[in-house]
Amino acid sequence: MELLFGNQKTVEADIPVSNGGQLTVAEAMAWARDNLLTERPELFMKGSSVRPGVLVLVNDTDWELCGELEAEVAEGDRVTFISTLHGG
Amino acid sequence: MELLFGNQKTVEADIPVSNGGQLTVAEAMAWARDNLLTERPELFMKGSSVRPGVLVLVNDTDWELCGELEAEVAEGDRVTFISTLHGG
Amino acid sequence: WDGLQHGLDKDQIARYSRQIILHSFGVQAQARLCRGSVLIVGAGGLGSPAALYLAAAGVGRVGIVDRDTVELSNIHRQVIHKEATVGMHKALSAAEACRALNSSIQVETHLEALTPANAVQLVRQYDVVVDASDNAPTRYLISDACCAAGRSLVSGAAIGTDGQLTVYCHGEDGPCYRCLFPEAPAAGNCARCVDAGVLGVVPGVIGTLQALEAVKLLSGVGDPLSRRLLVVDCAAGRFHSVKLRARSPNCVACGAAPSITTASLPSYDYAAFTGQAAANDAAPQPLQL
Amino acid sequence: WDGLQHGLDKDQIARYSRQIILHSFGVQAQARLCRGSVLIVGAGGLGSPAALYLAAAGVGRVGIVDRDTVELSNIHRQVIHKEATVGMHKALSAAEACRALNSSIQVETHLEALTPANAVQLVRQYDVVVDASDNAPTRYLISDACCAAGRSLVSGAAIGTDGQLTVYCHGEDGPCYRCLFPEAPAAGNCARCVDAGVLGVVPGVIGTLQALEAVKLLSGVGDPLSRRLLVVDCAAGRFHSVKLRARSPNCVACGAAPSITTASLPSYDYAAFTGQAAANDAAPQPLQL
Ligand SMILES: [Zn+2]
Ligand SMILES: [Zn+2]
Repeated sequence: MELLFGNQKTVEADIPVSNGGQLTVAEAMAWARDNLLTERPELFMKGSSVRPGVLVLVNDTDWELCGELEAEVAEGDRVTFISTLHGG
Repeated sequence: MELLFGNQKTVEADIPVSNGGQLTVAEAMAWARDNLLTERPELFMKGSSVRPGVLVLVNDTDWELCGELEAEVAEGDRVTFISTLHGG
Repeated sequence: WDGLQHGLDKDQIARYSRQIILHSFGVQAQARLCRGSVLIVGAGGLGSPAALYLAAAGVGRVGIVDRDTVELSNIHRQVIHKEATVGMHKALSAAEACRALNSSIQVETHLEALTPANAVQLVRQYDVVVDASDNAPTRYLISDACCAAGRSLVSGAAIGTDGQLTVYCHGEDGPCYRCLFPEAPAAGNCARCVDAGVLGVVPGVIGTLQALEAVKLLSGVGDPLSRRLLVVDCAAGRFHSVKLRARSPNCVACGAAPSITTASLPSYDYAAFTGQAAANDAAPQPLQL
Repeated sequence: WDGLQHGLDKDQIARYSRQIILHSFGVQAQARLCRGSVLIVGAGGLGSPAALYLAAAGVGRVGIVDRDTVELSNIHRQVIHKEATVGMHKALSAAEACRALNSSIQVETHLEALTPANAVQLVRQYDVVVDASDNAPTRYLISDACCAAGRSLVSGAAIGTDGQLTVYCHGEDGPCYRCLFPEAPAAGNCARCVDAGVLGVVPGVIGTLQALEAVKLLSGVGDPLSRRLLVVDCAAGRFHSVKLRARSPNCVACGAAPSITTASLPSYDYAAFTGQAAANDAAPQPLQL
């Protein structure tokens, strides 16, 4: 995953929020794709969501438990993208 | 270590603070010894400090980096006692 | 002698004494281990330490599935094999090492690959399954077979200097692999150790942890990593555990109305679903520098 | 052939190819590993996986120290040994397994215990030291010898279902064991696996992680666990890493004016300091249930 983000495993970002409201994971991802990605976007996203094989976490919790794309993220929250591994 | 605390690995406690001031690690330890310990206190403390072989942490950091006995702990802070292991 | 009805003989008590005297383990837990069985799919980087430690711990019956033969380039990480077994069938080489460690257990070898045709009936013969395989179609196959047969699955993976570990299909609410990844990743996103490389100790760490999880499941001691994924970055020395979703009611393998069942699984096309074959048939090119 | 001056021959390139092709590792890192040396003190629960993985990875010279012989009750966790080597000297049994895995490296055995008389000159012969011992006086001895000889120390420990791991004596500010524990714990607070019990896979996890740390130190790849302690609760499946203090200027072993030096260490009384002997000479009672 880090190959897509300039070989950095962690990126801290201040994402501008439109409408003065809360930022959703969907918006955070779109922002990351447009502003941080240094490689091919299709290896990160598929449409407006994450591509198959990537698990999205909000603060170490599966996003499925937080509302997925609509989960709200605030100051200090961590969004993590983990590729499922197959090797052995 | 947990054998000394009724076989519990984690104990959440509200420690009353004297003088309305901050609580130090020394005070937290004395309180734990007097209120939580179910076994022999000399296996936990030696005098007013922790007995040899125990590493004290404040929020996952060696207390030596935080002021040791005088380190101040507040609401939500975690104080952990880890016995050094020798087995192999 | 067997006043406590644990069923262990004197040799077993002697062999496993250091686990038996452990207060949180004990003789009943050891007896459960000795009565239990585990199927290890893959005798490679993950399967090597998993098989060694499960045989050593006294699991009563250990099954090993692998269709490949031992190569010299395996040995930097596949420590159950040795130079003398290069060219030998991996499952046989692994079984030999397990029996040398513990002649009191049963070790069964399965020399053909796990396929849709044989998976469910093979998995049914064991209590717990360890996914120590190395490719995406096999991982989906193992997960589906465990759902169909009702077996808990200890799934580990390693590549480069990264590893992952979790227990699927466990208890009332444990998800399966498809619950997390209902759509297979594109083939280009499924790197294999033989192509991308792997630091030998990394599958060593994950495989040993897989043995630990299988011991917990079989003995009933400790909390298995169900609904938790352990993510390991060996280069940085970082381990973190993430909380996972519950089983999905809509899952095609383990939901309320699964379409992948004992009856339908044999005709499921895993190669088409993942866009890749299970076996990496082309032998890797010798490395030229 | 050796245009890049890495010094590896064709067999080595073939053997270690999966590590060499790993982008973050590469041929120079492998060459450093092949030129390096490690001393493993203890061929037991921790030393077993550590020795296997370090030999497999291609460390050029591996030294193994152990004075004990293999017993049946060891094998549930000491997977480098086997039933056929029960009664054999542990260091020799371990060396045999290492050579069977990798005949291209040098394996040296030291059949006497590590003592104040021999520790510093033994440690000096290797680049990195792995503490895979099982008692407090030996752990203080190893740490002091590493301070005196200027060697980094990969220290692991395991008992019951718990484990710990860190790298001492590393770099400019890495603490030694005494920096953390200047006063030895009372003997009653230093449990041994032979008395308190241990689940076999637990030292397996820690020992494999010790091999990982040694590989990082020798190859220069990754971040070693210096000034960080990894605490592992295998029963709960919890791993957490804690930040440790820096080297203490007042430390009697590694501070600005150490009183324990190459000259004075041979006469230091570790038994008196810890209140216990290194060797657990009384053979444990056979387990009666
Ligand atoms: Zn499912
Ligand atoms: Zn020191």
